[in-house]
Amino acid sequence: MTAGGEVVVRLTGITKSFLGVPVLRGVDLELRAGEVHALMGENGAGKSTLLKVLAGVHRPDSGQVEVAGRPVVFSTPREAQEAGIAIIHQEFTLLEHRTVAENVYLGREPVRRGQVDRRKMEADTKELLDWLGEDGIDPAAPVSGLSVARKQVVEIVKALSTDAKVLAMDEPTAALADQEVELLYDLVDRLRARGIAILYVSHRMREVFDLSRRITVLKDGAFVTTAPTAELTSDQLVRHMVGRSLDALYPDRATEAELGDVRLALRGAGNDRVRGVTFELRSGEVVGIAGLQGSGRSAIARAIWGVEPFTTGTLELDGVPRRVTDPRAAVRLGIGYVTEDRKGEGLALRQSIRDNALLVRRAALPGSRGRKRSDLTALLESVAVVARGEHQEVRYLSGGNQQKVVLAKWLAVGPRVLVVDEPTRGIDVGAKQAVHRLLRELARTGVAVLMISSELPELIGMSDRILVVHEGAIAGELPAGASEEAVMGLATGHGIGEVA
Amino acid sequence: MSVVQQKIEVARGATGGRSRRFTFTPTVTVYLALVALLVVGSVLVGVQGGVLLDQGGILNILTRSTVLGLVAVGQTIVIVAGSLDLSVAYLVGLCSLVAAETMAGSDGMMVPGVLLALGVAAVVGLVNGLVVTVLKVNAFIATLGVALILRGYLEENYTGPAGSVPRAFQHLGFDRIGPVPVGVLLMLLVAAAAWWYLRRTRGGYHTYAVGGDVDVARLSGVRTGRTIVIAHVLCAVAAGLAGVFLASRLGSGAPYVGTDAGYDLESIAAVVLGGAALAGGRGGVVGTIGGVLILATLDTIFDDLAVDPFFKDVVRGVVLIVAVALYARRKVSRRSA
Amino acid sequence: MNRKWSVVAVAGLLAMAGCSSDLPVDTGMTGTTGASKDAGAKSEFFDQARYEQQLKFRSTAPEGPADKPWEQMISPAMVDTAKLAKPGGGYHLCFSNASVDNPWRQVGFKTMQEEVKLHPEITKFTVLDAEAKDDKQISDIQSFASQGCSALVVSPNTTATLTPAIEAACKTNVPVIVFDRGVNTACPVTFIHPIGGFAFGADGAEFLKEKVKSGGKVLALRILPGVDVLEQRWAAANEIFAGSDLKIVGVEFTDGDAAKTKTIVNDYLQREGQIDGVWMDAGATAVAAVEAFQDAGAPIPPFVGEDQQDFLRMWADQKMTAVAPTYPTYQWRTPVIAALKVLNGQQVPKEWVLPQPKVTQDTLQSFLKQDMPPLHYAMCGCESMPGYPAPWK
Amino acid sequence: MTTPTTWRPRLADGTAPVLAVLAVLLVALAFTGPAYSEPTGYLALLKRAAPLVLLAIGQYFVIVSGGFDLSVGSLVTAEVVIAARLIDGQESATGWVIVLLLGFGLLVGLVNGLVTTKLLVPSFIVTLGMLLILDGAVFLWTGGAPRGALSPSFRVFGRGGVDLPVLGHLPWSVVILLVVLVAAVLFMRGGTGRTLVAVGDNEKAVRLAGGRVDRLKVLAFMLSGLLAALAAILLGGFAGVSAQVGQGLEFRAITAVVLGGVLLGGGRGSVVAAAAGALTLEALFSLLNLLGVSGALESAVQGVIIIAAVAYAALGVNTRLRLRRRAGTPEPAPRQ
Repeated sequence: MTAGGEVVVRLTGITKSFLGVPVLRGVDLELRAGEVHALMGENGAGKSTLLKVLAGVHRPDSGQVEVAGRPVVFSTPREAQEAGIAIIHQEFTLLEHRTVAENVYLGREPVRRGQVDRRKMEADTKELLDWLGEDGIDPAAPVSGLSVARKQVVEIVKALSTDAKVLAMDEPTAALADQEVELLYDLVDRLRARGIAILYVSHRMREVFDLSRRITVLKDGAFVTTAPTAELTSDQLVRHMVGRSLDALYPDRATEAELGDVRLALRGAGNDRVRGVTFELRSGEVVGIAGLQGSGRSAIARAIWGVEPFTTGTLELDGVPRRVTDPRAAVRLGIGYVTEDRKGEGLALRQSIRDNALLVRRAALPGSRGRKRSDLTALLESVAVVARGEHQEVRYLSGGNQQKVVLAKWLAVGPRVLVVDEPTRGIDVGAKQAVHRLLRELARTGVAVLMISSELPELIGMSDRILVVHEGAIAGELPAGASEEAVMGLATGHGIGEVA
Repeated sequence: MSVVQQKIEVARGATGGRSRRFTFTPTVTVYLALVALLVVGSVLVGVQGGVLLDQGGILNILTRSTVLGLVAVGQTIVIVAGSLDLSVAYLVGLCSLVAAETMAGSDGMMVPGVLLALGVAAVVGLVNGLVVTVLKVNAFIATLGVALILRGYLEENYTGPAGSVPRAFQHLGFDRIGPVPVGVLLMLLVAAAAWWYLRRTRGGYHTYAVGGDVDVARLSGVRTGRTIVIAHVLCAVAAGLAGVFLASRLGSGAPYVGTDAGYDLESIAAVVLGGAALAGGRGGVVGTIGGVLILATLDTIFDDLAVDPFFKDVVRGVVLIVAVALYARRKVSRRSA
Repeated sequence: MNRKWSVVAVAGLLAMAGCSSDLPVDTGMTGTTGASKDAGAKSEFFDQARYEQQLKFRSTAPEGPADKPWEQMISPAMVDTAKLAKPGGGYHLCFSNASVDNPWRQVGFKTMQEEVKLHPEITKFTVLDAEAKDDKQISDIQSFASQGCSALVVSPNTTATLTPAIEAACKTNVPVIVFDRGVNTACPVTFIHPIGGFAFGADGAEFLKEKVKSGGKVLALRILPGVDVLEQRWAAANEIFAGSDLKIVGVEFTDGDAAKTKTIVNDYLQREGQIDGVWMDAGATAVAAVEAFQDAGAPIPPFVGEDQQDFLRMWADQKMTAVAPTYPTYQWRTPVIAALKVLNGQQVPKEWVLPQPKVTQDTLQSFLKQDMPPLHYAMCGCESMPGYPAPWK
Repeated sequence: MTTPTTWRPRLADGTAPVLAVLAVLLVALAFTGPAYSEPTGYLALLKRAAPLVLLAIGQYFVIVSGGFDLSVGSLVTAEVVIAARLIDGQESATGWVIVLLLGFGLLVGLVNGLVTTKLLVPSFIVTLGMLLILDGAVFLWTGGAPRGALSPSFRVFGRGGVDLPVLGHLPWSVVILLVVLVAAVLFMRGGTGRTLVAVGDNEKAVRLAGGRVDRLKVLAFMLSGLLAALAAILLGGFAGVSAQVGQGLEFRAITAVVLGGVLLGGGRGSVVAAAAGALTLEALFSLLNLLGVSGALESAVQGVIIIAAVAYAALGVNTRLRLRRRAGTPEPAPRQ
């Protein structure tokens, strides 16, 4: 395969940092008409930020953006849009209470004789939907009534409707079921055939190898390589992405002597997202949960925490059956949960480090006198938060330090079980190691740790055992040090070792 | 996504489709409530030996809706945009004065008077909008602040009614075409214009988008600041028009004609009663007019029943809370369905 | 769009012949002149002729029964009402009230309701309360047009703004009776009011002129600017103070807020060291003003209050030197009486001026009613009514 | 924590500006009014400001947890009118009526809170409805105008004072104010208080941390109601019965809180700053009065300062961030 077509977009030496934390360090990227170009990298490698630079959401600190050979500076999304660049963001950018057509043409409504040409708008939307084979979606229906998958389709239609020359898709299959993924493939093919350049961001190896013509790899915000897909194997690709020997970076696993009694046991637990979940978690153990996004791995964690509780089966804590109906009950039983949505669910951003660290203690266990100042200070020191002082507001902290505060919040109540969901998402390498070390130290004190991560190396490096979730059920259990292929095989429903 | 979940989605989609056909949107609910109120009111008034919906009664309800309707239509636009305007009550008074003083009884000054009043209103709206978007002041505080400044100006410069409108101009306030007062037609025209703006123009589409989710709107290329400023200007112009209409009806300008009637909070109440979300992004002019008519009908019924005016306040308060609670309830049950 | 329409609406309608209008014929009296605030010494509300007339009325002997001041009239110019007469009873009396939002109007309205009960020939009494909104009162008056009123009583919310609506009501051949605040038109069959604001203001000012030592410091407390009745009170007082050697140390607006009143008086006591007299344009916050002296440990100087029970009690308890000019609430009885006179074809005065007595040290005891609410107005003329005192409590 | 923290007095974000403004105003008062050359003048100012400060503290609890309480003004009126009617001049009734008033304040707050949290009606609407209901109901009950009278012992709290050694004559309202302020500060320093602020910042995070968000919000409304009742007792005591005693107090209290740098929408601000905001407002009015500025300008000045205060806070943060970004300061460097 050769990269045909002319160069539509070229990024050179793009850098970007937030509050002093570099997120992109000199990234190059070149997109040609009619190619599917995959952008790969671990979480936190800077893919989403690069996309946002391309979309005009962020302005790069330095570096150059060229469209059709001419240097441009986008200061608003609208300017990027007008230059023919459309982005499908990871988070939905739909207005729930507006119709499909209104969402698709938001900001670019066709106008005829002074008023929005509703008929044309709906007809055009209909045409695009038909073209995608999605004739079940009514352009005049409000988005709020659509399923997640259909909302994704609307997102794609919204991007397409701009007559984009470049379409960037950030994890477009994350929320899609398998058959919908097939449709997406089909769709991507057609777009390519029309001469549209597609920047495809995904974690899923199979998709990348199926679809893309070239692959660009980022690591820790830096450009690693751009190579034709045909010239890469999945092993090489992983090496590019990880770029280092992993094992040495993770703390030692638990020895048999460090493992204690069964702390948490689930037997046949289920709700409307997961079913028949059965496993045990021993004191001192770090157990990983792997699975694709939407597989139900987070649903298990959230059920243990009581956000969307189990409706069937039993949950035992230290041998005693318990009913966890809401987070408060979970917290009071000694179950902690480090959420994947740090800013939305984990922290009160305008409050001080101290107040956040004491949040759980105060919220769930009122009456227990707050720790002495020195205790809290010691706690914050033990998680190694770097800050001006404990009265600094957490919104001014980097992601890594914020995550340490979240951990401190749970440590302050001495949990028996700690569930951590994507504990290192969006934080830099140094902080990652600190978080890993902390989790392992915590386990050594007898806490049972359940860890969810979509970063396989991390999961494999940290876990004493790995549970793999597929389609709402546990597909299998792997021992420490299992291969990525083994995990991916189970996670994609193919069985151990089968990976595309 | 699991197979199980997918089935749920399918099932949900199906019920969603069906229920959409049958659900009462807030707008429908408002008008059903209005009809129910008219029926109950007619019976109650009938029992007392009166008639609620004779020509006089209808005229009464419509006349009472005029000024509040004008203000509330404007308020709808800012609330849909996710903002709020607490300065409208003083603005109504100010514009009645500007109009009446400019006209000063002269026929020739009618058009300049109206234009000047609306111009002043637009400027005040522009200030509101700029304070909200450029100075990033919360709309509640921004418009409360502007309201206080207007109040200071009025108190400093006026002690009572001032200016006078020519007789010709008073036709606006007192004439009827058949049974319908001109003022009501004016209000309905403004409502129709606002409806057209919100439902038919890009500006209106963007207003809903900004109120629904300002970040999504910005990502989609909407000029959010400009949209909010325009909403404030339109709201102020509608309030200005209410002031002009009152000048015509009162024969002069009156500084406190807007605040005595509490048009600031009352217009917000009418908009919310009409099914708009205070957070923005939902609601519309049609619902608002329904809300206004409900308030006017309540007033008329109470007058016919000779109810203590203090009791009216109690009922208004209860109606407001119950209505919004019902809207909130339905939203929750739909979400959990 | 909007702008264009308002113009089109007006212009179009003027041209339209077939449309109906509730707009009254031009009497050349619509609107008022600008009422912008004047910083000058003499208030624009001061009117030498009316001032002199009111002062004269105070000493004019009224016609009518002495024990029923609400039926008395001063210098009446009677008009014939035969063409408005509808003898036979079964009357539907309609009343457009400005509001019931203060105790004075509450007491008055109660009194009016009791007065109506005294007359069996009134079979229906309909009241519309405008809740202090000019626009609503205009609508209210319009809506009475379709309600078959035998007579219409109006207590206008604002003089200037209600004039057109009342002119319109006059055209319907229903007798219109206006009381309390007036309107800028002569069309009502009678306009009922006590002597007026100039007399009220003068009563208090003359009292202070007499009781306060020469060169004494007088503080004037007013409720709010712009209300004609209140402006006249101050204009008259100002005129009299100008002709005295009293020193007016301050003229302040209290908004009728007792706390603010106390604060103001306190500030003046601190600033001036001593206040020798207090003039007020209304008694609502008189007690608060007296308390400010008590709280500051200062002697209570001669005071001008009003006929609220709380002030009268304070006056008696503290053995104050005081006077209480009144704006009698018994005037609420008169419109009902006048309406019946008109409907029976009897003559009424074109302007029915009621006597406006003041409560003095001599008459204080007879107006003190310990069991009445604190904000009850003593000059209600209601003590002899059958239901007294229950409705007023 | 890798940075050793030495304890030093600290001010919550937004507190410093209002304290500075207050200090300037107090100095200006001293130069303008002879009464302010000695402590009694300031004591009188405190006494006058006490009800508004109490209302501002109550409003603070609601605002910082993410709500609005528009009902406090009419609640104050209602409380005074209820007190007058129930006490009806009898000394013996004073005690239980005061208890009842405080209870009524709590009840109104409870209803506001429950409707907000359980029926999911925005607090702006709930308390607007409550404003209408209270306004109407209380006069419906008394027939349009206040009835009865307050007893002298009821009025002691607003009028009287206590003679203390050293301090001299201290008005009761100042004593009550100080007690409430100290209690409020202690409450806000405690776990419940901090969690209340966190609710205003990120309700979800608190709920997921096991906090009872609804209860905390209801508590905030109840405290606001309780303090409104207390303010009513002081106002009624100070000036006696009046039908308009509470008029406009809700907006004034909100203004005071905002002036204190408290963020509308919740999550930021200190109770001391809110109280200082109220005091600043009163000091400003006193100064304008002394300078002979007309009452009309008072409201205009009030309007300008609240816009300026909020704009300063909103733009201040942005500007600070921008400056930091421009300077390229890396993540808060440990200062050692």
